[in-house]
Amino acid sequence: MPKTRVGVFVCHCGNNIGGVVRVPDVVEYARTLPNVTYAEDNLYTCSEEGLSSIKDQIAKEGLNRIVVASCTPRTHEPLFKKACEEAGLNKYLFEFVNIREHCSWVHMHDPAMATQKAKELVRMGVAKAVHLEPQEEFESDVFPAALVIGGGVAGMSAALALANQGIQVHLVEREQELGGLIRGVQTLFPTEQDTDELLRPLAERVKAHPQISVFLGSEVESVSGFIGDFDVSVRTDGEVEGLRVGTIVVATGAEELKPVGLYRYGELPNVVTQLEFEEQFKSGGDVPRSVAIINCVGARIPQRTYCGRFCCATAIKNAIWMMERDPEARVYVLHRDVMAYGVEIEEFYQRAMELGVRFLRYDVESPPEVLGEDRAKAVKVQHQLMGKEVTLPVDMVVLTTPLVARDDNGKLSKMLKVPLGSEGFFLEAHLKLRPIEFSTDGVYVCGAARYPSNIPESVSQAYAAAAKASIPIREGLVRVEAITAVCDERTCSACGNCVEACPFGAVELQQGRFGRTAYVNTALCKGCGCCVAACPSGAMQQRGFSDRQVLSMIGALAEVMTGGVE
Amino acid sequence: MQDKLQEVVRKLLAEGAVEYFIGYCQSSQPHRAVPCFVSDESEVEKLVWGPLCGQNLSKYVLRANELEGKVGILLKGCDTRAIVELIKQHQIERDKIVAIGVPCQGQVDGRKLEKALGVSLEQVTNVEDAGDGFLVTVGEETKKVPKEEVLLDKCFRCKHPYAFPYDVTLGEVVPFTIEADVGEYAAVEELEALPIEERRAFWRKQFERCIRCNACREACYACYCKECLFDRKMPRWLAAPPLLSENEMYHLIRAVHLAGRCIDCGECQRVCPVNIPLGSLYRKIQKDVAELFDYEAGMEMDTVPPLVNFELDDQDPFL
Amino acid sequence: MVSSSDSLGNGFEPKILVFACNWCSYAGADLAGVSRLQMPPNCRVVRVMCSARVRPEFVITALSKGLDGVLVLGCHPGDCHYSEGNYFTRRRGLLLRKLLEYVGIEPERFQVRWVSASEGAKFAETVERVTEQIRALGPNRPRSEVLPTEPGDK
Amino acid sequence: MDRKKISKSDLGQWLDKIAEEYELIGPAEEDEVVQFRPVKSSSELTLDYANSLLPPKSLFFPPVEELFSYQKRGEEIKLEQTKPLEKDRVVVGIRKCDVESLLLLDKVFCEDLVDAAYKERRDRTALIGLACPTPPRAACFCTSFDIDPLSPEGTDILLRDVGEAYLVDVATEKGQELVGLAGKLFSKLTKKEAEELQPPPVDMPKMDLSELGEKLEGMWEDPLWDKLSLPCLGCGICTYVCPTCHCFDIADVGSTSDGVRYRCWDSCMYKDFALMTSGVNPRATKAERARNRYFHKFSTFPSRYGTGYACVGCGRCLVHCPGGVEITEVMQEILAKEGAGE
Repeated sequence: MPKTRVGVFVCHCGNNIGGVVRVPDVVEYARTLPNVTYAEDNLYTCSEEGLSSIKDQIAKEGLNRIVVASCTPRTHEPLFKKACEEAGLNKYLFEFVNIREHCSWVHMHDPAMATQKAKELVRMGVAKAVHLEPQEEFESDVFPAALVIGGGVAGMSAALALANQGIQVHLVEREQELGGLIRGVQTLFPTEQDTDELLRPLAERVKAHPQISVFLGSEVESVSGFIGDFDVSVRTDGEVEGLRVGTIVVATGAEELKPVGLYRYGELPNVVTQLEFEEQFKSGGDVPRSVAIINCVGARIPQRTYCGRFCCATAIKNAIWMMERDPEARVYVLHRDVMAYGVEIEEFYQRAMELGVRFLRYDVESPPEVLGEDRAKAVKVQHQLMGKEVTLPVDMVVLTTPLVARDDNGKLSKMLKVPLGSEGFFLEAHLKLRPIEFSTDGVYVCGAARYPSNIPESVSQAYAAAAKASIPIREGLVRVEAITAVCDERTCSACGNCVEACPFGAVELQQGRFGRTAYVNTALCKGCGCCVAACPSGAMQQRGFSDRQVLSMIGALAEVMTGGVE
Repeated sequence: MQDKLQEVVRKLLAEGAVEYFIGYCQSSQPHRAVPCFVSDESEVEKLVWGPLCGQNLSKYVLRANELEGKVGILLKGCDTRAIVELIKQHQIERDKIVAIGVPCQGQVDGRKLEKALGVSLEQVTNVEDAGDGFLVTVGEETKKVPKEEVLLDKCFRCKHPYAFPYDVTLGEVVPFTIEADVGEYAAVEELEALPIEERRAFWRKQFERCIRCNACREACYACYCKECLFDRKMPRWLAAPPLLSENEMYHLIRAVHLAGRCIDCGECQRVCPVNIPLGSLYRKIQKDVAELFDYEAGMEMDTVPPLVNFELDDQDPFL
Repeated sequence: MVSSSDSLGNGFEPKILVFACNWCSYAGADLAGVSRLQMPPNCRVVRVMCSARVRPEFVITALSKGLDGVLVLGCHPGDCHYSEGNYFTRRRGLLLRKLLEYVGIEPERFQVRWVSASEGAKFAETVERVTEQIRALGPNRPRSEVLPTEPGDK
Repeated sequence: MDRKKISKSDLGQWLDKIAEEYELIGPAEEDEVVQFRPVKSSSELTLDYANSLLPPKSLFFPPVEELFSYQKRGEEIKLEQTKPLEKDRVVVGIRKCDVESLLLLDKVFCEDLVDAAYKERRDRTALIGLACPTPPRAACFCTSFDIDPLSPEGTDILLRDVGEAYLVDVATEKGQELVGLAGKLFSKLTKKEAEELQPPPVDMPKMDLSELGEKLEGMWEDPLWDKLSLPCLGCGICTYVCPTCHCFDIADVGSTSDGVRYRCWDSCMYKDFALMTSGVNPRATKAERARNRYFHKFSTFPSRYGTGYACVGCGRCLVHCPGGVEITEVMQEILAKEGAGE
């Protein structure tokens, strides 16, 4: 094995580092460190000049480890790694030491200690660099097809967006019809457009699209594999079909909460949910003259803390619908707060009030009470503005309930190795920055599967998910950064801790040359190191963050304390 | 019981149901029973059962992985917790073992007996169970020693997976109970109550004494790793000399590794030649695992080990 | 020995090892730098991809080798880049803290904190507070007991 | 040899006198473990004991010792060797088996290649033996190796318990010197006493081991080793508590600037004891390691050093083995082999 030759490049970053840290001292110090055969300072290591110096010294000095002490790896690491690569050095033999954000900028008034700290950080970086190993990145082809699970508005929109790019799409819908939850909805707020006007053409386009194969009355039964190459089994009427896809979009939607036990729902026939109300009257039928709509049923309570987001709008829509049918109708909306966000819905709310819908605020501590023996006859409520109890005679009570996660989300989340949030909805990788991705690569989410979302939101999320899902297929290749876990099969005892700890299902126990041992599926591994820390014997290691590398950093720092080194 | 045991084992060997049977036999020193491996019917009569069989034999089943056939083993209720964990941790298949359950009325702690009698343990020639006490013979004299004075610590908190699927039982195997005023974690709580400097001083003294003979590790059922972290050469976690800092590291890392694995069998403390109260270290881990994560090792077959599991609402003092 | 005295001269200056997760806390530390938040120079940050990579053995080793304190920083629960890594960190932290305290190592010497990428100020405050706490405690073990060893390098 | 007596109540005074001039070492109990350690006063000693946990070989060949330390400051390198003993030492209370073991270890450390540190410690340490109690421990079997537990051989002084007093056999000049530190505490024996004051004989079962080594020779491939490997857990207790085991490891602990070279005990029962850099392990199984241990005790060592068996029958391994392996049983099994060694 060639001798380890570490080159250290210490950056002044103009005055940013050099103005506080005595960079030449750090360079001098670096030269005394074990295995360091070359050290220099640069005004800007990231400049053309600095980068070419790295490349030159790799060639001239035969450097086989590069340490740059400058800014944060979060910005320039790729740049320096590329320079190493250009000089023929595997880019994983590079180590970054941050002496700007973590040193000069935060100890501006103590140059002596800042310099000392910079030296120690370089010492630690060099100690780790000595144990770096060249790595190869895992690459695999992406199968040019996508799976969309769920044939509601979100799923259909995503399928079309993908198919229109020429990507083969498999759309799996559990019902016998496309359309999802809103099939039961008669009109859509705030346009009051007939749902069918939106749904029918969308479904037709999906069914007719040559790039989309639609599976109706079907469910995904199993998923294995990883980004670029998922094997999916879909069951239709007892028949199982295997599909191969590169990416997957989850658009399974949600369902309306059936508030059994609340407001005598399930007990009295004329206490119904919004969706039931719409289903009941969509086909015609006598509209009741006096209706109380109770909002926030089963929402924003300790057991279900979230707001359904558009249930208020639904209540307003149905209230308006009734008032327009029968201007003499008496429609009460009992609410906690009215979430009429955005210009259109606020106007919609105004219109409801103009039409004579009565909005009454109730207190969650003293909720309305439904009266009547066989049927709901009246609703008693503490009127907050009037400060007294009123009893409203009604022919019907409509309960506005939030969307809730589907019961079988858990099954799908296990299959796809993606997480669910505490309310049972699918949980995105990052609320703000990766809102429609999962941290499991190649799987995306849109629509009400993620949280209650209305149609415009579902559609835009669907387009976003489709765009994301098409990227790997377009690129044709996925590459995994070589910081993944590896198991030393000779010393693994197969205790299975790693299997439990892996958030991505990337580790399995398998029978191999050395008996049963853990095995890491590199394509699924995200390089978090959860499994490595859980491995008692140290058989599981993370490339670039091995026990040996981290321990050498700890040791290098501890060594400073023995007084032998400055 | 002993006769019944021998009868069962004789039958197992005659039928070829097991390659050998792991039980206890009398040591040349009358005050103790030691592990015994019986592969021939002629040796069956060596097998004994009594109050000197506190040792957890479970670790010995791992050898069955190298055999074509099965091994038979005598298991007290507490020992089965190790078997549950070994199966759970994929170290042995249930069907490699023929498990014989033995009803246990508590086991003698040699060190305690020595203290209670005030004579060296070697002078004890016989110990027999007698309900609420043990009949102990020293020389010509036999006297009854109350159980609460000499039981192994673990016997005061006897529990075992109730529905462990034994293949054969020598009687109804139920947890042993004793009326004694011993708290579940008494020894741990006593230490916890000390000021922190005194705890440090206490443990430093213990760890200083450690000669790193590795007996605690080798005797531990859970230390089945093909290569122990401490034996790795690259990186080397521990310096070879048994210096205080290294010993401290050894014991603390072991304690962490045993979180969710330690089944309180007491082997580590039993075998420690320098009497380090390892039980108090591992009991602490058990206590915290129970209190923080509501987990107890060896009780259930299908629970996820506590450190590779979590609840969204776990305590969070780190905000 | 420069390392155990401040630039003014004598008083005890602790040496503290910090593990920071790449996605939140390391970024938070960067933000503290970008914001020029001044803090004591006692901490040395080791970047790991996730706080869950920090095996308890690292903490124990660091303390055994004589470092005065170890601080593990990760994303806030629920914000983990790997969705659940920091929940493991939390459990390990809970248990290890109690174990160390039990053998007489002051709990201030091993701390876990959640620091997001936007919490530069929290990073700085944490470093400040932890440094002060450990400075007040004094050395973790007598310097004479510290083995001059580089455990990773053998 | 000079025989005197000292009353039990005076013993402490004498030992305290010794402690003024020498480092006094003896068995002392702490946390229920009896170990040889330096004491400031005789009151710390526990002379009423069976035997120490670790054998007193640890006083001459310590579990961990610094061979040297180094320091590099700039270009300057400083080396420091093991410090010599500050004071001459006197070990009191050592048993005959352990004395025998030192005689065996002397062969290893003081012949051919002389281990200076060991030799210095031996040369500068006087031994005051303490004859074994009656009855001896159940695990004792020194007489099987023809060791007389009442013999002063190898010690400077041997104490024998005769009830109210100790008989004091002074075997060497050094012994005389030590007695001389408090001569008035000692009295000559009257004729009657010389006849009557006899410590009871130490009785223990004696095995005839004359054929042991020879039988063992033919047992390299014997199934016995496999059988032994069943109860063996692979810990190192037997070797650590053995007074004749003397394997050690050299460990450099340090960095490029500071470090210490240590010598510490090692154990041939550890699975990586014989592991080579190449990855080859000539004694990979417990059976092979067990075989090695017994061969070494009863065959290799005797032929290498021209001594008797390298076991002194102290019984420590037998008492402490967590797997219940008993060397006496092993010896019996070897002796019972038909035809082996012929």
